[in-house]
Amino acid sequence: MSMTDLLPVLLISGTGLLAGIMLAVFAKVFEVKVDPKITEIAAVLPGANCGACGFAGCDAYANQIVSEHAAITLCRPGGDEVRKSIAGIMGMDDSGEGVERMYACVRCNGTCEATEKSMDYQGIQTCEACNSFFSGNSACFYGCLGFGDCVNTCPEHAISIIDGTATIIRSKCIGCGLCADKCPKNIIDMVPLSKATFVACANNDKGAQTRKVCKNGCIACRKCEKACQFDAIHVVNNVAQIDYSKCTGCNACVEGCPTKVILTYMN
Amino acid sequence: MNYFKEFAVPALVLTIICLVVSTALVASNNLTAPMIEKTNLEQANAARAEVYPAASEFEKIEANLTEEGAEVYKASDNSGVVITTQTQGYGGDYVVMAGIDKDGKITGVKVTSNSETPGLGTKTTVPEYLEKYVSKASKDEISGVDNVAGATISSTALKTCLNTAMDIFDTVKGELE
Amino acid sequence: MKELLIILLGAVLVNNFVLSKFLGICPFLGVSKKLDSATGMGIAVTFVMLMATVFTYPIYRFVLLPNGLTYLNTLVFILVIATFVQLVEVILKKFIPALHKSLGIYLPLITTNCAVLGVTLLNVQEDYNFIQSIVNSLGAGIGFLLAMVLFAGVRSKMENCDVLKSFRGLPITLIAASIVSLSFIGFTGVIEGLFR
Amino acid sequence: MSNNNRLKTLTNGLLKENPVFVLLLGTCPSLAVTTMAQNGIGMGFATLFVLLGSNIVISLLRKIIPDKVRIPCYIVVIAGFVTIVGMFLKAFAPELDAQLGIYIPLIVVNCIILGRAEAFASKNSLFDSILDAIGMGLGFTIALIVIGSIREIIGNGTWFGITLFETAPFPLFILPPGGFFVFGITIAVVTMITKGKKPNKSIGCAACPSASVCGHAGEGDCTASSKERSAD
Amino acid sequence: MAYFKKKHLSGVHVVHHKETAELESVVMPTPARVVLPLIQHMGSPCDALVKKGDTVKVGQRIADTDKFLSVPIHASVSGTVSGVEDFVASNGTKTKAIVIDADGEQTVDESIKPPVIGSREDFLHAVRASGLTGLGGAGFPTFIKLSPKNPDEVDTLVINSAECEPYITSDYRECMENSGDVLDGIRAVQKYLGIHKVIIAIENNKPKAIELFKKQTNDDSEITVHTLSSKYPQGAEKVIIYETTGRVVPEGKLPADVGVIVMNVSTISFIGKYLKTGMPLITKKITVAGSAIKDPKNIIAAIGTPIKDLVEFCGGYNGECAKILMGGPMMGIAVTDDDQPLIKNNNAILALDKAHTDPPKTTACIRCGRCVRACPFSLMPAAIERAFDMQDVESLQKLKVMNCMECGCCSFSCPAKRDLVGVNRLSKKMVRAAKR
Amino acid sequence: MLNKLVVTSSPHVRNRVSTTSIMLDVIVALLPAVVASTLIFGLRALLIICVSVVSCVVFEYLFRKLTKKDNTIGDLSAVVTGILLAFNLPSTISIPIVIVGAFIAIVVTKQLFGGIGQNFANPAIVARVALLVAFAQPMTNWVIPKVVNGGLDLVSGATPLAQIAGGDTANLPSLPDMLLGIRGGSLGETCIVALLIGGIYLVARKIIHPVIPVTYFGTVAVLSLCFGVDPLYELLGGGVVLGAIFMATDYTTSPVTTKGKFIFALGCGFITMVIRVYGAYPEGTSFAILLMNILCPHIDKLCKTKPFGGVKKA
Ligand SMILES: Cc1cc2nc3c(=O)[nH]c(=O)nc-3n(C[C@H](O)[C@H](O)[C@H](O)COP(=O)(O)O)c2cc1C
Ligand SMILES: Cc1cc2nc3c(=O)[nH]c(=O)nc-3n(C[C@H](O)[C@H](O)[C@H](O)COP(=O)(O)O)c2cc1C
Ligand SMILES: Cc1cc2nc3c(=O)[nH]c(=O)nc-3n(C[C@H](O)[C@H](O)[C@H](O)COP(=O)(O)O)c2cc1C
Ligand SMILES: Cc1cc2nc3c(=O)[nH]c(=O)nc-3n(C[C@H](O)[C@H](O)[C@H](O)CO)c2cc1C
Ligand code: SF4
Ligand code: SF4
Ligand code: SF4
Ligand code: SF4
Ligand code: FES
Repeated sequence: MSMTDLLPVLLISGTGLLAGIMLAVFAKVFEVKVDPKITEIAAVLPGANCGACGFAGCDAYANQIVSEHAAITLCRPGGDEVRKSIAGIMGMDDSGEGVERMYACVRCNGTCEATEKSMDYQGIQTCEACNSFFSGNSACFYGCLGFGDCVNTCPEHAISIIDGTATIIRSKCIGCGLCADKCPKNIIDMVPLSKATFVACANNDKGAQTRKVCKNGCIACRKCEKACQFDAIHVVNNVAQIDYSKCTGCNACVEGCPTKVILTYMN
Repeated sequence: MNYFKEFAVPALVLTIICLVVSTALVASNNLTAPMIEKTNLEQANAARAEVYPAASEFEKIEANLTEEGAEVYKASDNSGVVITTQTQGYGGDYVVMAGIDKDGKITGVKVTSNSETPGLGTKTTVPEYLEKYVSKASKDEISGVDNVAGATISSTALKTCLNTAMDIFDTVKGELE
Repeated sequence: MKELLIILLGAVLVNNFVLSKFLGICPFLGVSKKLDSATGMGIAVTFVMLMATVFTYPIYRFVLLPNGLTYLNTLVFILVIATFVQLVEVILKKFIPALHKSLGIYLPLITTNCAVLGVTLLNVQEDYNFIQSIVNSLGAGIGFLLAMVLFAGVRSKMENCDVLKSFRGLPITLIAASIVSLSFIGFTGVIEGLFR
Repeated sequence: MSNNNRLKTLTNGLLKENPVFVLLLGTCPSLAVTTMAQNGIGMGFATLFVLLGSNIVISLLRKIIPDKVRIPCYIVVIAGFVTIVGMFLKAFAPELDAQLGIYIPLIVVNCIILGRAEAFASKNSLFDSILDAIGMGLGFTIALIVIGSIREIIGNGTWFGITLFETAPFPLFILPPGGFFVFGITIAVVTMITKGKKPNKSIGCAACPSASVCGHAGEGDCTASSKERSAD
Repeated sequence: MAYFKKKHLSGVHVVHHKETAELESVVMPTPARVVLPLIQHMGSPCDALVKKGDTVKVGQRIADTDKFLSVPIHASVSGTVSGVEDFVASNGTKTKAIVIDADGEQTVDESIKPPVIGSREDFLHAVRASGLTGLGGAGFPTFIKLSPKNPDEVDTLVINSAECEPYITSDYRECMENSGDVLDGIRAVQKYLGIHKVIIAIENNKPKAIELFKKQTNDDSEITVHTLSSKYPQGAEKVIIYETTGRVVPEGKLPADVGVIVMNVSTISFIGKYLKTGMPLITKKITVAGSAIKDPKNIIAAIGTPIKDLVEFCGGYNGECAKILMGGPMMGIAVTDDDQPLIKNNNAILALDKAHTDPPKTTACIRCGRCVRACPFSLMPAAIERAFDMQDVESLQKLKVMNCMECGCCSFSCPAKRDLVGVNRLSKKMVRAAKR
Repeated sequence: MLNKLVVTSSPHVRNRVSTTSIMLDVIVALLPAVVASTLIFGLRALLIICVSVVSCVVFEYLFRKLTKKDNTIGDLSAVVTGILLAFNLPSTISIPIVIVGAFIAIVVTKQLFGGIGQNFANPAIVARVALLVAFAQPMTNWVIPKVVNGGLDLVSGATPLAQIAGGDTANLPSLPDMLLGIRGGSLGETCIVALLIGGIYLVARKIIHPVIPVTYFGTVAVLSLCFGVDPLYELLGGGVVLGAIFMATDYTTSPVTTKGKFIFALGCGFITMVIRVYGAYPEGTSFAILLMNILCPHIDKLCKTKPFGGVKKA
């Protein structure tokens, strides 16, 4: 090898050596410590970035857990599994009360056929706007308005308006609860994923009054209470409510309900 | 050991990679450099031959030129020259290569680089138009060629280049003896 | 002086790196959504372009060129740029975290930005001297910054437009870029005209 | 990896994960050199070669290269291949080299190459990396040819240098605005064809050098605005 | 550019439609049934003091509460309480309403007698006991307005007789018919609050009222009559303060902070009457008008009368009624049915037919800037709408959306017919929610 | 019982001005210039205007139809765009080029961005600039009406600005000719009188704010004095009058506030003069307005109104 050939090789290798040493040294000298736990936690979080935890996304939550000791139970989509993994990473006790994976249920079955509109609303077409006029255009004070504010917030596209009311596809829902926060009528409930039965009515009025505005409403007849062997369903404020800690999913109440307001998911 | 892993290994790996890569580069340079040189020469000669078809080999004349960007090559058989000149066109530099034979007659013109408007100024760079300048032998004859309609500026730029080439030809004529 | 101004303005307006040379398109499209990040990126690129020129010019002029090693340009330049950028980033992160937060985060992506390597290679190609190279790099950087800032405004206006589904995102952004680059054609000849 | 998956690795790059149309990598050359279809071929194959070479080397060395000097190592390898390609082009295809100009050395910083090195070759076996490089490289080439053809035919009236129209239908297409425009339209059409299905999210973003500052990292579409995302 | 101080605030010119202006107001006979919601003003709802089956007399206090910001509610008819029912107020809150079946006797409660007033405290107490809330629209409890935190700094009382909304003429009728009560009320407020400067502000489209007051206050150097140009919304509080006194009420501050109290002319007139008779607020003078009313007029009706009965008294509907408003067309609230009762701060019932209701076809905002020019407060409704669309609370705050008084000038003048006020209302809600 | 009552947000009355009525006013204001251009350049000018308007409307209709959006041709903005596009073309232009221009204006610049009110650049201007760059020759192929044997005849020739640029000042049209439009140029830009009539109509009807045209004219006049060129010819000889009255005032692509409009027009004037005096293109108006369109979002951001009673810190 001649000198002219050696020069470039030396030059490049020299530069490389210099660069390598500088990079390694600088990286060490100027190191800013990033807790590896943050990366680990970020990896176990679902990555849906739905914001249900209250932070700006999964990475932000991971950061908060490590640096600010945020509660590890905030990830609703992740459910118990994620909580356990985080507890493992953080070296915490994971036996505590967990977050169960939830899904959302709309407590209204006021289909176009069953109930009426109280006015010819022509304002801004969102539930929130409509709700600010006499509490919305549904004849039922409690009923779904059907403009789909929830549909638009759902990150998983799990909601659609079917026959005038919001309907949730349980298999798509990740349980982030954003829709429940958004709904101006507050009729979206979070229900444990393991339970498929829910009451599709939120009307607190007396039975007769409910009946007047909606054929599908809960008339507070208490037949479901009697049907349930587990003491899991009760009429509170004129509407049936399920105690999910007791509900076994036997669906006896569903059979018992004369207005078919208790619904159950097939899947 | 730890320090070794932390500092020496990265630097070494990088160095070794550099070593290998640069060796490969040197090798391929050694391989291709002569070829590149040859290709370049052929290319340049071919281009010059295009405007001066009478010759296929050219030599650079180191004339003392005042014009910016001008270059002069003469045919190895001393039968003529190829002069490159440039000026401002409509959109930017306008570079012209012209072949001129011993008698001062243009043998061929080529616009080697331009930034004229496509479809307008570029009409001055097509062979059909440039052919009109072949065998013109004086500035008067050059200015007698019609401009491309709508592209006066580009046409003028071409003519300016050719006129400059004529001037240069006058100064280097002696070299052809 | 005049010549330097021509180089500078030419690089900013006429031969704008982004809008007519197509260099640095990735950050132009990716980071131009918000005005502050667009400005940050623009400034960071300008800085790196300048520094890259400062470092690469002597290497080229005094080492590579005299020894006939210009074929190593690409390799040496990119190695220098990459190392420099990485070093600046760690240093900023450690010592001026605020600046790192506002500008430093753009640094890693500058390594793989065509514009920076592009400007060093162009300087060599045009055979500029040191001052000219610096001015050209400055112009290229300012041109990049200008394009970023202008485009950030356009994009903020586009933000809540009712765009066809298949055009959302990049396609419509590119079409907007096409209109912006069209408008820059108006500057053709302005620089030559200024100093005619 | 099963054979089926391998086939996918190879064909993914062609349309579904086309580096230009879908992953949106390497936009500069896609715009700059596509004034003519034949430039697309030249640039495409040059890139393919570099991609192949760097993927092979990096995949082989993936266990050896320390994390800290990862990027410089990749760059040196890539730059080496690019320089070699440049030399050969100069020697054997000087006209093409003149056309592609500065964009040949700029292959070094083409996001596709570094992106694939980071996202694929540094994590996968040699064979898979080769397939990936070929798939991606062909995808890149095809994309450049498509864009180049459109721009050349409409902007210049020729195709691969063959005259189709006496006067160019719309010369603006070979100028910069036309480049942006045709690129935008082709991406939209590809989105329409692939029905807007986002590619495997992580690939686009992991490969993207902008990921660290991108507000939408992980969503696979860096340019989507908040409204755009909620609307579909 | 230098900031030139504006001489006048912007606004819009709306067709006046004051056809009822010169019609003497008519007293409406007692309705068969009145509905008295337990919240009729800004503030906290009252608690019912009566229950189903109780008999009540005219002027009897039937609901009250100790809570801040509230005034009592009085029976407007004599009769039997037929129930305390659920009632959905216009803003969507669910409250109760006392329903009284009238016996037609209109027996007056024994307790009704003119209040004895010796001091400022007595005066304020009496104003509260009268059940008075502002009659100008917002329905703010008047006694609170009359007891500002800085009584010494309040030097000006503005009597708002602008009546800038189209159709409505009830304030004008009040001026023409009861100018004496108005002046009595003014003098009472002057006396007990120690205010020396009174400005009666009237739009120049009511020359007779201007002349009348000018004549009556000729000899009173403390009371001046200020003529406003007739432009909507001259009657809005901050606008009228600026136009009459040149003072600017800064954002988030009250008129009293710049030394002004604004009272509607009917409000002040009622104070005058109440001090003489002691009869609390149980009737209201209102304008019933609109394209779907056969025989528009001003009527004096019992509070709680269902809209249906009011319309019936005015000859019933004229053709098909498509929209009923409580209040004027610019700020009024569209109601869902005509069973809704008249409440204290209503000053008009407008019934519109289909031709006047069809929603105009909206287009995208064309950025014409008319909304910006129309807004009396120089807000930028088009920009607010954009910020709202992008859920950008920070921008909304910078755009001062909280300053918007929902006057409707922007929507009125928008050629693209965008519902800017609706968006502003939602934006304010969003900002408030974000603050919490 | 009543039918269900309509419930909407207040206000419940709207004034009569609508998008359509505004566009109609602009069309009315453009009519004098349409007539003038027909008189000056003959029926071919009218033909071009018609082709341009029809193709703009048809493109808008088809686009909305094909993309299943509600149709917006009723707002007449496409007609305005069509007329203004035609006004920016030479009377000799070929029909297919006009149609390509309409496509660029309506489909590429306006509808792809969402339709009326959402485009960031002026459709007619983008179309004109794109055509100018793409078809430089046909787009600069001017004719001048000349009195030949007592009748008007069209002979080819340059625009006054090109004449000045070419040093051909001897043959410049006289001032009355300039005002009446007897000169070379785009078919709608030449008759200053007709354009001014339209402008006065628009200002009187409160469709446009005079600040843009006035500032634009002022800037051009002052700068031409600074650059040492004849302000009269700079104002009347190119497209400034058409641009300042009808194109820089386009709501969608100009700032909303008066202060913003002032800055916008100042910028337009400045860029126009820089391009005219130094640039390669003889005509700077289109580029100037287009560049300022692009700056418009920033101007809008800087120039907000000062809310009444607003205080610095909320
Ligand atoms: C878009 C556009 C592009 C132009 N491109 C050129 C060009 O490339 N070359 C040129 O000489 N003039 C160009 N011009 C200048 C004009 O055509 C100019 O009027 C012409 O040079 C002089 O007219 P004439 O050649 O008909 O005498 C261009 C003008 C425009 C508007
Ligand atoms: C939350 C709130 C608190 C108020 N507090 C007072 C007060 O303490 N003193 C007062 O004189 N007016 C008070 N006001 C009344 C306003 O000054 C004003 O008179 C009322 O909102 C009606 O005006 P408008 O119809 O123009 O909206 C208050 C109003 C609101 C909304
Ligand atoms: C847009 C707007 C217009 C108003 N117009 C009038 C009006 O014309 N006459 C009036 O008395 N009050 C009007 N008001 C209500 C006044 O702001 C203010 O509340 C009232 O004058 C206070 O007096 P009060 O408390 O006695 O009702 C208007 C309010 C707003 C927001
Ligand atoms: C005063 C005024 C000027 C207009 N100027 C133009 C114009 O220059 N170019 C154009 O395409 N449309 C113009 N239009 C029509 C319309 O606003 C334009 O197409 C919008 O840009 C569409 O969003 C104008 C409209 C008005 C009211
Ligand atoms: S349905 Fe509701 S809870 Fe479920 S994913 Fe959608 S927003 Fe979240
Ligand atoms: S559930 Fe709630 S948010 Fe969803 S449509 Fe019904 S009312 Fe609206
Ligand atoms: S409603 Fe609000 S924004 Fe609209 S004009 Fe009135 S104050 Fe201004
Ligand atoms: S008035 Fe309407 S169209 Fe005009 S700027 Fe305001 S919102 Fe837009
Ligand atoms: S390809 Fe040029 S910056 Fe990415």
